[in-house]
Amino acid sequence: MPQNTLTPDYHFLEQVETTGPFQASACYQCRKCTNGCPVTFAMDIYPDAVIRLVILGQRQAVLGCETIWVCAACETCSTRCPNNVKIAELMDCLKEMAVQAGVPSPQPQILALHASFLKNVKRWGRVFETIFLPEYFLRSGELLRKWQTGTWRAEMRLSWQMTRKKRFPMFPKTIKGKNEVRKILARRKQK
Amino acid sequence: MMDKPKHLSQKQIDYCMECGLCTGSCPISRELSKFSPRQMIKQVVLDPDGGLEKSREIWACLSCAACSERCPAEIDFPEFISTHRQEARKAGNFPQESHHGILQAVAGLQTRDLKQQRTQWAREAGVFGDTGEYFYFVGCLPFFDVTFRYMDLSPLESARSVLTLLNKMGIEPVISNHERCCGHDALWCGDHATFHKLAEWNLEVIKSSCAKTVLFSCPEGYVTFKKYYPKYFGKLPFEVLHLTEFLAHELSAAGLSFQPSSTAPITYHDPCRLGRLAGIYEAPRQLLKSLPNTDLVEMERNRQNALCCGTSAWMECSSYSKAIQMERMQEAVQTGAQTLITACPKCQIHLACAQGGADSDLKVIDLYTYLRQRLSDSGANGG
Amino acid sequence: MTQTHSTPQSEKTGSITIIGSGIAGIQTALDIANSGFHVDLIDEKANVGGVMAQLDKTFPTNDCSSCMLGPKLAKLANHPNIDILAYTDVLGLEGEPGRFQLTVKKKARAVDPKRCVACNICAEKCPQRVSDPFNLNLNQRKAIYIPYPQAVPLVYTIDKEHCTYFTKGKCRVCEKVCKNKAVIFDQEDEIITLDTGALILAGGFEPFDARLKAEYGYGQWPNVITSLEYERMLSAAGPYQGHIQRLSDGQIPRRIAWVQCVGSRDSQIGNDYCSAVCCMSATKQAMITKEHDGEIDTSIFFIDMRAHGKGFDRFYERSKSENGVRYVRSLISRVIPNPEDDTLSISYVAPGHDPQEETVDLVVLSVGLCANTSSVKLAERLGVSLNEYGFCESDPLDIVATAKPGIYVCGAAQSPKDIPDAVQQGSSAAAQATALLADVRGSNVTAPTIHEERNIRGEEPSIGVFVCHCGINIAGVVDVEAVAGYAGNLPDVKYATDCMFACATDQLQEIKQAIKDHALNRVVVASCTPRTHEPLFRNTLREAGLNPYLFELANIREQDAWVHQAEPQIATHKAKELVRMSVSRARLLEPLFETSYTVVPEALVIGGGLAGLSAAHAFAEQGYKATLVERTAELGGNARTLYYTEDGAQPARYLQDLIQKVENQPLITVCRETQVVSITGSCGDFTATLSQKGQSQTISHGVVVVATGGQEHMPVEYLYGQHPGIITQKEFEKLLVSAPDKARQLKRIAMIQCVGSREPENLYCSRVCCTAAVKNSLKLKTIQPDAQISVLYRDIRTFGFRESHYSEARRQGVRFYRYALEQKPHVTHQDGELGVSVFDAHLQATVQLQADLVVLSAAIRPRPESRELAEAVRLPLDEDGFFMEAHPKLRPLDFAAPGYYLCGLAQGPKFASESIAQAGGAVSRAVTVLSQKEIVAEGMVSRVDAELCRACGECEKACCFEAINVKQGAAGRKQAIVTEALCTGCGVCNVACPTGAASLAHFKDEQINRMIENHSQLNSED
Amino acid sequence: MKVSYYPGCSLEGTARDYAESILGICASLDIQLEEIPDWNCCGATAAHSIDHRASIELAGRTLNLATKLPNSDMLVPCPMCFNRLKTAAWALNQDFANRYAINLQGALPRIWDLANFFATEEMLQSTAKHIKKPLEGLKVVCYYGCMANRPPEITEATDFENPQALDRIMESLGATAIPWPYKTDCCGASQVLSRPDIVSRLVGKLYDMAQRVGAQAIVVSCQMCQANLDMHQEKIGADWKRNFSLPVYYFSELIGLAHNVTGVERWLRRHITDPFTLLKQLNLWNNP
Amino acid sequence: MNPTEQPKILAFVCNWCAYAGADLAGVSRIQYPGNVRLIRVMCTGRVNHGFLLKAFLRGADGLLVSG
Repeated sequence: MPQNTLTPDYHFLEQVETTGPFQASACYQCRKCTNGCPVTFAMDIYPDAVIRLVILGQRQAVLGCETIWVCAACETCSTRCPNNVKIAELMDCLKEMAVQAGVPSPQPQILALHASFLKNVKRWGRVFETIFLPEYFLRSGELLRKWQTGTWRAEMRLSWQMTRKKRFPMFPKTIKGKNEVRKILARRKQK
Repeated sequence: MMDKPKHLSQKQIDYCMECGLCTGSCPISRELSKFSPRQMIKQVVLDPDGGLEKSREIWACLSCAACSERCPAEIDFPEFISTHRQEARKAGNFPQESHHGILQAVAGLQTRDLKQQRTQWAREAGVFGDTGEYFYFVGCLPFFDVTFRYMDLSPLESARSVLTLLNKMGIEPVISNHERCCGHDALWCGDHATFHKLAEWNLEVIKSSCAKTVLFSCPEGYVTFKKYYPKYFGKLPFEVLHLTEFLAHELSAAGLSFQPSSTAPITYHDPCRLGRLAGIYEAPRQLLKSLPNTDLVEMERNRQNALCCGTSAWMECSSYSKAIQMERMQEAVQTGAQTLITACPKCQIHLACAQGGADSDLKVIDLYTYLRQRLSDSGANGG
Repeated sequence: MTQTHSTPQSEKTGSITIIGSGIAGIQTALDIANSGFHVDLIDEKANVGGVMAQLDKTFPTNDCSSCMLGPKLAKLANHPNIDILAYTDVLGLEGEPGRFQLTVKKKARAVDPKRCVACNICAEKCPQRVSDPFNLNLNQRKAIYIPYPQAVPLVYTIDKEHCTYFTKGKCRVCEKVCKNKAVIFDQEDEIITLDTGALILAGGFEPFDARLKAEYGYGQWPNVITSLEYERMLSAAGPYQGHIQRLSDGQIPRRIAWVQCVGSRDSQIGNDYCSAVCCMSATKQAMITKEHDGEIDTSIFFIDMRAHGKGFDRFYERSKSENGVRYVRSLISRVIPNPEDDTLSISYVAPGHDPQEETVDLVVLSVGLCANTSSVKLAERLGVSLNEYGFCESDPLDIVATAKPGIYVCGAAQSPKDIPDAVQQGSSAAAQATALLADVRGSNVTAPTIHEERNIRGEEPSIGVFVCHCGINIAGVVDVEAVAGYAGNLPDVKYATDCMFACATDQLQEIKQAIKDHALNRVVVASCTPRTHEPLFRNTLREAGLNPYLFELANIREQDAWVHQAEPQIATHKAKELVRMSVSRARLLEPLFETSYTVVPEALVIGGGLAGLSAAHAFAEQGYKATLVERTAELGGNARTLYYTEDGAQPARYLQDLIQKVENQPLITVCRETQVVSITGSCGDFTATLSQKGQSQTISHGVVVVATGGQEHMPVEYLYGQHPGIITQKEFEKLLVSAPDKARQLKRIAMIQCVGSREPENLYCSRVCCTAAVKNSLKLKTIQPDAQISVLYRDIRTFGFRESHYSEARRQGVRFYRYALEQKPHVTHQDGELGVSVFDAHLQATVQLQADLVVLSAAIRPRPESRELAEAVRLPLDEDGFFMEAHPKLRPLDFAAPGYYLCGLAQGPKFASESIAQAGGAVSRAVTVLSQKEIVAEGMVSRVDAELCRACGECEKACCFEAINVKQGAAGRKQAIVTEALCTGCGVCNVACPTGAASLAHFKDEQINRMIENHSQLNSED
Repeated sequence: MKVSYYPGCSLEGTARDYAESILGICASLDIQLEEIPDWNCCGATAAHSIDHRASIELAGRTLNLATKLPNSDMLVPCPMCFNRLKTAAWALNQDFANRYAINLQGALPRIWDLANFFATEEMLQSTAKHIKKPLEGLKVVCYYGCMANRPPEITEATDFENPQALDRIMESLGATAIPWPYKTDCCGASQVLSRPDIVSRLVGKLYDMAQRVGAQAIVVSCQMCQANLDMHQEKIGADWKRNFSLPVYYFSELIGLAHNVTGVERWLRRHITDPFTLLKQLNLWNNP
Repeated sequence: MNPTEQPKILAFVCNWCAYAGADLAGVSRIQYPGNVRLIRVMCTGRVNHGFLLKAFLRGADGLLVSG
């Protein structure tokens, strides 16, 4: 929560809304979004405050916060908002803005997960979990972390079970239109 | 002429000469022309069943005895009225009770075995006992104190003063929580049943206190004990004294000293019960005069001729009552006195009530309170 | 009359139909019926009363709702000029304003209303239990029913959907047990056509269906209930006798949470309006809960506290400080049940705190007010347009007028509103409808029949006693014959008998006969409660030529048979005693005569602002002369600078038209630069002394309307007056209208709300400022779309449909910052630059704003002249200096003193449209007086015995109504004199009087004493 | 009956059990599934999180392929895919559709979330007809998750706070569906790889409530939910210091079980949390 | 007072509230002991001390003024 005096910027919201409509300005601060959010415990700024900070144009604060990354996209907030503020969608928009602006994510592994996934889709047109999962663990440093914390054993055991139960296919399915897919995904500005 | 009713004595009607002195003396008749003692007697003489019992006027009499005081035939008109009121009540004719009959009801309740809080005031005001030579009969002051609080009056102040004076004189009187209303009002309201019950209680209470002398500050209690208790119960086993008599006799010996008063003159109002009904006129005057530097002036009508305070027995208070009270107050003002002293709590209440509507600076004060207020602090402490 | 009517006078109908019989409809009906018109009051339901009958208490006085409604219902039921058409549907409307024909269907109740005496035996015996909609299905009633005991009309109805005879062709028990043969199974619907001059829609509202907000689990988890259900729960007459309990297990809840805005302020479900009453209603419920049981924790979860009505903020503050109600500014997202104990978990984040989880025993959903489905259908059929939410659309300034001439609307059918607003509007609609028909006033009313009265003076009491069986209601418990026999031996009783139904028409005839046959001069009926049946029996006496006050009821049903059902001996003994008490009192009853005064059919209106002008104009429209007194040289008051409203109306322009109409109206005398010096006399016959530029004159008038107005508070804070860029909201409005070019230059505006409102020294909400800020923001946005507008507020109180303007302002980018009273904003001024810093209570951070203009929403204050008038005329003011109405809930337009009415800002802050409606309403109330040739004072008034009166003045001190004063009397001396027109018969003077001179007729000391003496057998020997 | 079918990537991989059970029951109910030719990944969380345009266009491409099939209904077993396809269908019909480099090229079939498809009155009746072994005694809670319901203007769900589709299916199979408050609470699937701590908390809460209301198993219609609830149950149990032992069945598997479709054992064997013991206890599983 | 009897209660009640409340008790069939007698007044402001004292004098054991 920002402690210092803040000076509102009345233009940031307009910028945000260009990919909307999120109707953030309609917010009357009832906090229903926050009160229904299942992951507030992992957030640094509660959803209602994110909206408020967007309204007040506090760009730095919202693009750099954990909240937008730990949001589970469960859409409970958007669904129950009495003002139809598209809160979950706004979170996505802020993530995308943060990535594009090069604001480092305080949850880099989450960004890495998304990036790995899209890379995988780009390669085959569909996700091939057999490759995507280990690739993510490597790229994100999660594997290293799991090694360091010792949780890798359980993870390995689960992977082995999955493999044994034939839930990891051997070969990817490539689609014919993968170039179309690549084109769609190519536009994303790479960090 | 028809036979007179059995319950009426010769003295009550037969000697009437129809001279009209009674009606001419009557303060009520002057305000309420249809009220005439003379005609009431005549009516009974002519037609004993003529409906006097059912008339409203039966209740209008103040029983102030201004009439009988002057009656050449010595007819006791108050007694006449009292007798007829008993009949009226039997006939279903009731008086207009003032203050919603609270005080009659209080008296009625005292005929029962009940818990009272009669002595609480006394515990704060002085020293008293359960047994002893002197019994101070307080009367209804504790009830008046509650009832007339709305008038900013505290009739109990009188009792407190009495106790202070007695204590200073070295007397620790009996004040009993079991005391009852003396029955005066019940008697004058024609309610003899209640009167009898109350009197029986009181006689029992006094007997158990071993008192030899019963002192009264209230003239009604005094006259009821002095005159009416013996009438119905025979000779009483104790002496009945009014405090004015007692104080007039004992005060100087007690060595109390009083402050000189301010120079303003005072005047004294004779209560009917103390004056005309009991014959005590001089004792209170003597007391007042014994105070240093006191200018006691008399109203035009004083002693036997004193004007009544306007109501009696908490009934039939009316515009006539008020007119009488205003007249009396006016008389007091005309003396140039600034203080009117009464020796009766009811006179005090009635005159104070009337004064609520008047524009005079006259102060109505009770005799005992006046005495206490003038006590020197340095005065001898009898205790 | 200056109005020209399209129809010839003779063709108009002096009758008005009201559709909907909630409190708004009832008030409208009474006003109209009391001003010389016939009323048909229609309701689709079987009985009248609406939602108010279901409420337990009402805010902000916490008065018992049914206690307040009861007397109104009684008046309604006994009114000679009101036909109650309950259980009736409207089919169609033809004709034109002034002479409509309304076709209605009187649905068959299967009970003959003329025969039903509401003895309840049918319901007792009916085997079919049905969940009871009056109690929101929390309990059951029978298939033949009345919804609640005080129902009007007091007639049973068969619920054909559930009755086993109607559904399965079997049973007929009710028919069998009905001793009066009132059940008629083949009764048919009746279609009738009513001639009516005007129509008033008062269909009320429907509570929001909480199932639509499924996240709260209503209908799914037993301990989630709606506010209306909770209201029934609190009610002593409700399904749980007022015991607060969990529905799952009947246990007393320890913690209760209210969730606000369920179905209100919610675009998600299309209700983008505020229901206007729920904040106060929840506050009230929490307070009452605390009063029931102080151990219960009460928490209200809300968004903005909408305490915008008179006395509401004090009520809200009191609930916090005195009752310990907790308020949490956080809207609960969902309710989670705990399966082990049916408790409910809720989680929330309060400003500046971490997420909290709480477990409560009961969740009360404050459901919003929605358009009544059947009203919507009706409006469509009548061609009345509806707004997007289904409420009747009405003129933005003239809120009781629909677009269709001759059809008016009032109450919650127009918009969600609380009871006083509904009552005011009901009166206002009455004023407009009756103005339309003013020239046929009195053409369609029933004149009361006059019966010659026997003089009983000098007669000994001769009493007749009638002891009622009430079917088996009384006779099932009490030995009625024994009671009648006992009564026959009581003193002065000349005739005593028992009867099956004392109130049945044939029995009433027998009572009349007995009065004649036995030369009775007093009548005692031992049956049910006088509250419902005394008028009926009194009327019987009247018809038999006896003064109606010679009647006495002994209540041996409600207060005996029904409460001692298992103890017939005790009940019989008690019945005897009750009869003895009544007989003893009856012996002393005296005939009472009502006195009457001639009414001066003119009005005095004090104050020439919008309210006063509207009132004067409305009087003229009703055909009455009015004197309009204005202190200043110019008419118009505050409305002169009210250029536009949020919904596009233009009060200032409306005002100019109104002034013109008033000035051209021959029935109105306008006195400018005039003050009222004094008013003497009483209702119907006043004399006012006016002073015009030092010249004094007196006028006679029958009624007074006080409309002295209010004024904008001059701020003393936020550097007001120290910088040209700091102005008030009114000044800003003027700027927007008069200098739009200048306004266009304004890029950064900061508005500060509650300047001078809602502070300890002025603890009231000025009601209009939030809407004004929103309205002016939107206006500026149209002039300058790039303007950055910041509104600093404490609670946004755009109640009702005004909420949609608040939403619009947010959507248009107006920024709203909430501040707390403890952390008010600071306005700074440096080098010509204005700055505002505010601690944003939501973010818990300080926000620094720059401003080209700072706009202060200054409070509405009463005019100082109100105080002067109050002192001169002796009218009461409230703590804030506004005039105090007779009762904030049901008599918002009346003063306690009869003949005085109030409207406009003098009564409290309000919108222009509300002032106009109130003025109309005040006139409607006043016309109930003016339309009578004479005023009949109630016979049950205080009388003074001149002989006993010693003019002490205790009575005068005690009287709340200034009905008794010490004056020079006829006997030439001072005495207390009663102004009978003002006397309400409360008897306080009687108590205050030391001598017994003042006594209340019919409740004299001796009459009551006699009952006391006879209250128990013990005393008969005395 | 022939319908278009969009299986989605995970049904080709980790959710083979779900995929096979769908094929199994559709065959038994005579529903022909026509797979959309050359469909691509919907973009899932990753795309909508950091590449909004791609998220619409990826799904848009598949939608355009779907328009080419003649079927009026399209079944989407994966709620994530369902949600993304519905979102794209919505967005590409808005007035800002020109933001995207793709246009809808024909009339779309009705996009069905699988559970809702099987809960129509018609399907319930048809399902009931094929019951060989009613699931009597089985007490379950139905867990719907987020994506098939929210946001309702996209999913067009009406009972999104208290969905009934799975409950109805379960009741029609003879099982008892216990009402509970967490039907649509998030299990955190999108964070399972990146923030397993969050998932442990969210899923643990679901197990806890399921047991408190007396359920023996959880029924799902989402392979992400299934994986999330099934795969980590032991670990989450350790976090919560509880032994949950709640089998997590696909509704399709239970239909298959009640219909006695061959292959049920094969599907169930792919679960991590033991699905058999409970069924054996209830005499619903006789196979060795 | 006879100890075997129940105390006699006399109540002075306001027509508009407490009397209505007593009616409601009847309508709701709430059973209570039969030792209460009600005296209806239009307002409890009508009740003076005299009534109360007289009620005691006339054998009441308890009084209730409700309004």
